[in-house]
Amino acid sequence: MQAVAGVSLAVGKGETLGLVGESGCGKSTLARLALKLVDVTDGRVRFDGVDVTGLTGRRMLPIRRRLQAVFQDPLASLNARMTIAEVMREPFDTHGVKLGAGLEARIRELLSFVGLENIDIQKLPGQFSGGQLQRIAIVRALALEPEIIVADEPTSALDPSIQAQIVNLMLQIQRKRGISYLIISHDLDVIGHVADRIAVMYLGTIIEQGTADEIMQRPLHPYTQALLSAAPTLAARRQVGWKRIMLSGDPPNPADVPSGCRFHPRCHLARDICRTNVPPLRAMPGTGQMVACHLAPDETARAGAEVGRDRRGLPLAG
Amino acid sequence: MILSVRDFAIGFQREGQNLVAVDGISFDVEAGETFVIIGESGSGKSLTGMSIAGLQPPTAFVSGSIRFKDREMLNRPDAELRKLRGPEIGLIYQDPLSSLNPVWPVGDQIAETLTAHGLADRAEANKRAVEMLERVRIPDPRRVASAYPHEISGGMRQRAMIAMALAANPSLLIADEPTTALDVTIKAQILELLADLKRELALTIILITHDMGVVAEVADRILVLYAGRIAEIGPADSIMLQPSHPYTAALMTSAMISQTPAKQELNAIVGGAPGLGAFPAGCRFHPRCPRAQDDCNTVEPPRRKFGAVELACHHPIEVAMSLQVARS
Amino acid sequence: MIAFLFKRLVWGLLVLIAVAVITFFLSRVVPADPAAFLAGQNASEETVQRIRAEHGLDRPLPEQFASYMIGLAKGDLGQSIRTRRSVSTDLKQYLPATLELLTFSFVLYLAISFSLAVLAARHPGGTVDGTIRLITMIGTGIPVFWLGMTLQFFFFYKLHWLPLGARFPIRETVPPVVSGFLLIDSLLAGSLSAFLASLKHLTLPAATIVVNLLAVGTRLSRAALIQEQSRLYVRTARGKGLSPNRILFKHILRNALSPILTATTMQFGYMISWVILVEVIFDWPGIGLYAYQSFQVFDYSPVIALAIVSTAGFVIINLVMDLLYPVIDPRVQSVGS
Amino acid sequence: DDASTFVYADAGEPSTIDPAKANVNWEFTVTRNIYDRLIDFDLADPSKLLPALATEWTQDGKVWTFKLRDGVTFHDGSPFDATDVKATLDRLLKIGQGQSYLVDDIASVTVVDPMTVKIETKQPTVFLASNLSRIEMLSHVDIDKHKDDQGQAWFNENANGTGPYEFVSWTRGTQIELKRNDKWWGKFPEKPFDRVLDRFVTDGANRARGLEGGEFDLANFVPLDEALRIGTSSGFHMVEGNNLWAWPAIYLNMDLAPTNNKDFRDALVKAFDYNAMVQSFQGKAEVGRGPIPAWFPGSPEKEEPEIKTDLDAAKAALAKSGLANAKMKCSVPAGFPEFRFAATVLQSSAQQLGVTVEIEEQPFVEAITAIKSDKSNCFVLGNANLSPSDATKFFSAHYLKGGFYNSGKFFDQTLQDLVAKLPTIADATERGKLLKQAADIVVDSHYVIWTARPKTVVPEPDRIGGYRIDPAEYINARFWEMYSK
Amino acid sequence: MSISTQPARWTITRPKGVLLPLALLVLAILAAFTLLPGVIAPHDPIALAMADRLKPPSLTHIFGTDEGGRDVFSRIVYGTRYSLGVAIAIVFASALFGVIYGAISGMARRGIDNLMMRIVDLFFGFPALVLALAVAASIGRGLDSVALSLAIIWWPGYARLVRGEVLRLRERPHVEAARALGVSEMTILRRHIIPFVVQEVNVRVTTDIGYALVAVTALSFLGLGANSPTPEWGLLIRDSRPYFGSAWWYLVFPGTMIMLTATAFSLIGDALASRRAA
Ligand SMILES: Nc1ncnc2c1ncn2[C@@H]1O[C@H](COP(=O)(O)OP(=O)(O)OP(=O)(O)O)[C@@H](O)[C@H]1O
Ligand SMILES: Nc1ncnc2c1ncn2[C@@H]1O[C@H](COP(=O)(O)OP(=O)(O)OP(=O)(O)O)[C@@H](O)[C@H]1O
Ligand SMILES: [Mg+2]
Ligand SMILES: [Mg+2]
Repeated sequence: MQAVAGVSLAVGKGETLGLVGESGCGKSTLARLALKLVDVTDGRVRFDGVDVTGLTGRRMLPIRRRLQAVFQDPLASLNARMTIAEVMREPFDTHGVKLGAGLEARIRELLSFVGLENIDIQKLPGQFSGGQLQRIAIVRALALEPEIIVADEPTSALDPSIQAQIVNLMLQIQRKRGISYLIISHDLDVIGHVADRIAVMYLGTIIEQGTADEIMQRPLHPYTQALLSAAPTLAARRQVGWKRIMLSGDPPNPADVPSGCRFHPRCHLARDICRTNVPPLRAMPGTGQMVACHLAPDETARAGAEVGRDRRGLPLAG
Repeated sequence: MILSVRDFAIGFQREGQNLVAVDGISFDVEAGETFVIIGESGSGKSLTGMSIAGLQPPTAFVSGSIRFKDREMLNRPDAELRKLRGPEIGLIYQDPLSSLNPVWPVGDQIAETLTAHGLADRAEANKRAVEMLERVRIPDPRRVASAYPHEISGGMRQRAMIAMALAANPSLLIADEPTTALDVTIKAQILELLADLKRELALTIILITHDMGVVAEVADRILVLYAGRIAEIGPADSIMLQPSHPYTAALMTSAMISQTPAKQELNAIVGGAPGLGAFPAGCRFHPRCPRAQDDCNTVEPPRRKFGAVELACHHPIEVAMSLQVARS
Repeated sequence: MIAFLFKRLVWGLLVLIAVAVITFFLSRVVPADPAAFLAGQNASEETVQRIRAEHGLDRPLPEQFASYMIGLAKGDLGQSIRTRRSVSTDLKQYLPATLELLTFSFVLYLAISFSLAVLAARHPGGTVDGTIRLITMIGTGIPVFWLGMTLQFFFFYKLHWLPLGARFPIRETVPPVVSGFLLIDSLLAGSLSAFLASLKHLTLPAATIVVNLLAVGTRLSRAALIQEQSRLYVRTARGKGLSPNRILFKHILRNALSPILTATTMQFGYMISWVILVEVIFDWPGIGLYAYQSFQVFDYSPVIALAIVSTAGFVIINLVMDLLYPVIDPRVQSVGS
Repeated sequence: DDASTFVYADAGEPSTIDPAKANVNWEFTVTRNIYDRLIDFDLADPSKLLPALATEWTQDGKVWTFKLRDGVTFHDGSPFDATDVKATLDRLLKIGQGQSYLVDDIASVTVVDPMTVKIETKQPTVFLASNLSRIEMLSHVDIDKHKDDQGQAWFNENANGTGPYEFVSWTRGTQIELKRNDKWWGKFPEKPFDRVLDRFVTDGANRARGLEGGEFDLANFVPLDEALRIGTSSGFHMVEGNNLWAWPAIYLNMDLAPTNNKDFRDALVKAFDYNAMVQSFQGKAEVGRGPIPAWFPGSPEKEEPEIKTDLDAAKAALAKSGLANAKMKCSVPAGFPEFRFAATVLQSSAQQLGVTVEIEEQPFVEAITAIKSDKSNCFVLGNANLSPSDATKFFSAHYLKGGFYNSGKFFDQTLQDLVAKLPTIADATERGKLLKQAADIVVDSHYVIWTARPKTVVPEPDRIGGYRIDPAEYINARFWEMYSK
Repeated sequence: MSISTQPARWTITRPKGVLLPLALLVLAILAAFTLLPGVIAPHDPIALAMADRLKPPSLTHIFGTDEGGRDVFSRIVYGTRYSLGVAIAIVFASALFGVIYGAISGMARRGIDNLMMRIVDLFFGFPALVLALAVAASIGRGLDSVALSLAIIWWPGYARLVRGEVLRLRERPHVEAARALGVSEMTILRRHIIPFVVQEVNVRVTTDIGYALVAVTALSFLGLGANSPTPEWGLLIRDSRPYFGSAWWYLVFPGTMIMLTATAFSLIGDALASRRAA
């Protein structure tokens, strides 16, 4: 079974790439590929121009230092039996950074960055709240001053009010350090808010890619449109006569990939060519937006613009 | 009025200490409305919802009164409560996969709601199960009825759950985060389905969620819980569009990311929700509240009417400025 | 499916061969000479030599091993020196007694541990649960042999309720052998009294085996039941207004079956060991007693045969369980996949 | 028919019921009730022989002539005659196992006429008749029928004798069933048992429990404490008697240090706490002085010096050996509490000398192999002889070269010669003198510690009678003498 | 307003409340028996005293005497270090080996893991008692051979347990996080996996000591274990067999001792397990 197939993605320096898609479409797998936690069957992983596909163990270590990760469930992703102090020093130990007596101060400094300067670092993770832990996880990823952070659903497990905290924190970090992000989420709002560019995945492939504005305001792939339209928002409440594009059917099974366009069985525009020919990811004329749809942009542009408008809703006062 | 909750409290004993999770809340639910309970994790939403159906944890102690169709539900013997669950009150939950018995076909589980209450014999119940599946818009109800839960998709499962809850024609449906585990596209389907069913069957729905998008879409009235207390209660439009309680206002932010210019700081509440047994004195929200003043630290705000809503806050946001407040 | 069965059978075969090899060599490290013992105290050296040759004991060990394994491949388990018959013939005679005891104990074990677990799991942490847990824990702590003797003392010696040992009342005629299981044979012969008599004889040995296994079994079953109780589908069932009994028997039990089954498979291994002890204590004419007595005179073949038979039993039980899982739990796709 | 069934709990399951191979007590129990011997002996006075299948017998140098009983038939109906005697003895000698050592002096057997048989021995042998009292007669028809393997396979699990009981069935692991032979030539008591069940009950405690609880009518090898308690309880009486077993005897390895040192062995013999043994037998035992019990025909025991615990003498002997603080290992055949206890007593006695004894209890074959292969210094066993009056048989298995029970590998040429010569000497006094000489050799060598010579104690339920102890078989059961009251 | 106090049932009788201290007391007594037998036992456990043969319990001999007049209580006290000592040794050795083996198997590549688990399966299928018979036959009777044969059949349980845990833990996000950080596999095993495994193993070890004790004494009872006059508990029971009807105390006390000990360990293991669960 192929969880992810034929995907090419690039994250630029200081840029945030957002990756969205339905559950099981291969987002996490892609993240794990990027982090080299699973081996690629075919293809290349390049970091700063260097091919790191075949690197393992010690040879991968220098790369890892510049490439860090944040995961979904902060409690689960911290070792429950290590104190926060131990958790925090692990990156330094692992990469042979000897700070000696300065270690504690450095940890404090890092923690203060996320507003946790007053916590007792001898406590175990179980004694902190989810929001605190996610901040610890983020600051731990920052400890070695990486160039890119891969964050797999960093806010999904958190309460709405906490989600906003984390989003703010990540934005703040990027502003201060010029770090790159690969952020994965199924929450379109979050992605739309933080990302410079967005890639939309469906069943293991990228079906649309472009700047955040492009994707959020003028999605060209019918799937992206449905996705955006489906997510209930406050905006919907304010609009009279709003109608969402409903997808029929269920998310497909990655073990049984449809022929032609992978989305065709659920697509209301689908026609013969969609059933037989795999649509390539094509650049749309005049923009950097890439769409894998036979019918884009001619037959999808209008619906896209509507969806984008509906979603923004009425502009807020001020 | 189908349901009336008065001074309802529920708590637990832990190491000899009484920990009150929900502390004296009162509200009414009118027949035919969609009543939504929102609040952060641990605020007591599920405990309240479950207690309405008499399903509070066996270790909990309760006080107050919950009257459903003029019948007291608290301290009613389980045998009598059981008669109500199914024919009077239907329940659906998050995570339909685990909520269905993995070893029985879906149809049998739906039919059981009827047979267990003696409402139909087996054959009839099976027939009705298929009908119910059809009613929840399952395309091939006969096949799904004989399928095991793991053999159908997540959306189908949640539909089957709904079919099961509604099989015996209850008038009240309590839905505890029915869409949380679902994908966006499926979530939309389920929400539309619930809205349709409500209309078709004249249901009253109590929906528990912390997804503001969902709330925005379906709520008639909203109850905002914070740390086991009512923060605000009132018509959905007022609460969503003109939140008066600082907590509600902050909560709405998450539903407004798309309205916030990209990369701009969101209006976040500082800190995290207090855990059970660690509720602050005075207004329970005061440590996180941007508007908190001295009285908030000590005096518990009484519940009072404020415009279209009722709330418990010493310094509510004036209606006219509420949205700006929420944004800044 | 077929491929899976085939793989399992091949593996089972390998296990059997390994077991045969290990037991063969282990049991022959000591140069004990059963031939001299057989020949009698005053037999001449030539006679002893002749007997040795008859049993192939004079040949070098690798050669003996080779011929044993060749025999084994043909289904020949060798000769017993003690009974002077082929081990296969002996097994035919002794195996039914053991199987009957095992089966009976197994059923008893399942029934009791299951009922206790159900009782305990109804109110986890309650008085009944605590009492059952304590009793079963003590049960596990009781040495099997000691329990056997103690039961004999009370139920035979003091109370005269149950027989001392053996399979059937001494002075009565055993019903004609059909299945080898006296319980079945006596029913086939239409004799209720014979059935009851065999049941009485089975009681103490089976109880001895079961008491010791019960603790682990009950504990695992209870844990499985309690774990199932906290599953979300139970909440759903309660939401449907089902009664606790219905929830337990219709929903929880079936789900708890798989883990219970797994635990049971493990228990079966212990059961085989305890059976040997119990057969010795209760003069139960099964393969345990047979092998134990043969071991006493360094008659190796029966010991190896016991190892092979019980391992085969274990392999088969495992296979049966594997085939059962998909039946019990539809989520487990048919085995192997 | 409960009353007419006799249930006997025997200590083990026979390995064979072939009289030519029967070796152990629980095999004899079966064979001797199915088969008859040519001659019987008086249990009260083993030197007195009684007619059985032979009615008269005479010795003339190397030639013995036996007149056979008329009208005797086998259980299958075929008549018994001289051909059967010849076939039986020829077969026995050819197989060379079991009891054949008792008659290995035989050179040839000749059928004179159907009722007369002539046996020629290699040398004049006074004990042939008494030794024949242990040899059971088979039918030549059966032997001929299974010619190729001397009928070994057939006789292992089938039987056709002339004796008081007929073989019915053998349920492996459980019992052998016999039924009374109405046509037997001998006399049954008033209310004999029509059916005998010989149960195999390997566990001594179970035999005791079953006897006491009424499951069994009689039991073999009941542990002594239990036997005494049961025998004195109501509903039971005790049958006591002598037996030929010096039980237990500790054999010391003559080849392995430190027991290869004679003074060291002497020290052990003198240090041994005989009293403890007698106490453990609750007084139902005496201390032996040599290999042959005092009551045995011609025993020189009374003239032997008494053996007593003498710690000072023991210490002196040990000093002489120069083996202070020696360590030794003792192999004990498992399953006999008395054996283990004897070893324990040796251990505690030796400790007083500063000698360490390590005990290892093992299955019989393993234990005897251990000492024979010099992995152990001592071995505990009874010293047995199945002949009612031939004292030389005490020596053959235990003290002569190659004897199976000669586990400590004792060898003395003079003893070898004496034992070979003894049967040829017709004069009893002369034989007595030589016998004493032979016994002295063994005693003086300190090869064996005769820890005790217990009496046989058998509890018999009051509801039955007729049980007599056969001294040669420790405990046996002559089912044909048993009756219910 | 009505107040329900449904949960009262929960707080009343939880047997653990009383039993755990009792179990710990038994443990303390056993420790004393093991460490200071000479101080506790009133009599010599080995020396014969025929005058006191098979005396019922009395003030001088609280558990009576055996066939050599030895004090059964003293023999039990001295026997603790043999019976319990061997049981503990078996479990510890098995646990140590099993943990190492299971951890390696759990971390290894699929092929190696498969092979290693097949080997474990092999030992699982092996009937314990038969193996013990064979081992006793080959290296001789004694507690060492009992220990060896039981350890041989015991370790696979730990190996399987540990492997399962390692496989489970290996997929846990915190391990994934450590891996992303670049922590080496060895360190991951040591720091992020083993500490969690040990917790499981602790519970198992405690409970297993009781089972091992029963197994050790069973083998001794069959004559495969300790030799006379070692006062090993199973051997005491074996020795008591011929005096079954005449000296009940000789059978009853050693058996009770085994039972008490095993139950105490089970109780403690249970307490550990529930503490872990909490
Ligand atoms: N270790 C694995 N073994 C087998 N299948 C896997 C494995 N990991 C992922 N998959 C499968 O690959 C597909 C993509 O999984 P992935 O976790 O990448 O999805 P996702 O988009 O992150 O989903 P979610 O939103 O639920 O996290 C899924 O169908 C999943 O079942
Ligand atoms: N059985 C129980 N025993 C002890 N405490 C409980 C129990 N059930 C719930 N609680 C506690 O009561 C509080 C409220 O729980 P509840 O489940 O109602 O929260 P919720 O608002 O539904 O949260 P979530 O959004 O996480 O579902 C929580 O602090 C919870 O820990
Ligand atoms: Mg994912
Ligand atoms: Mg909840």
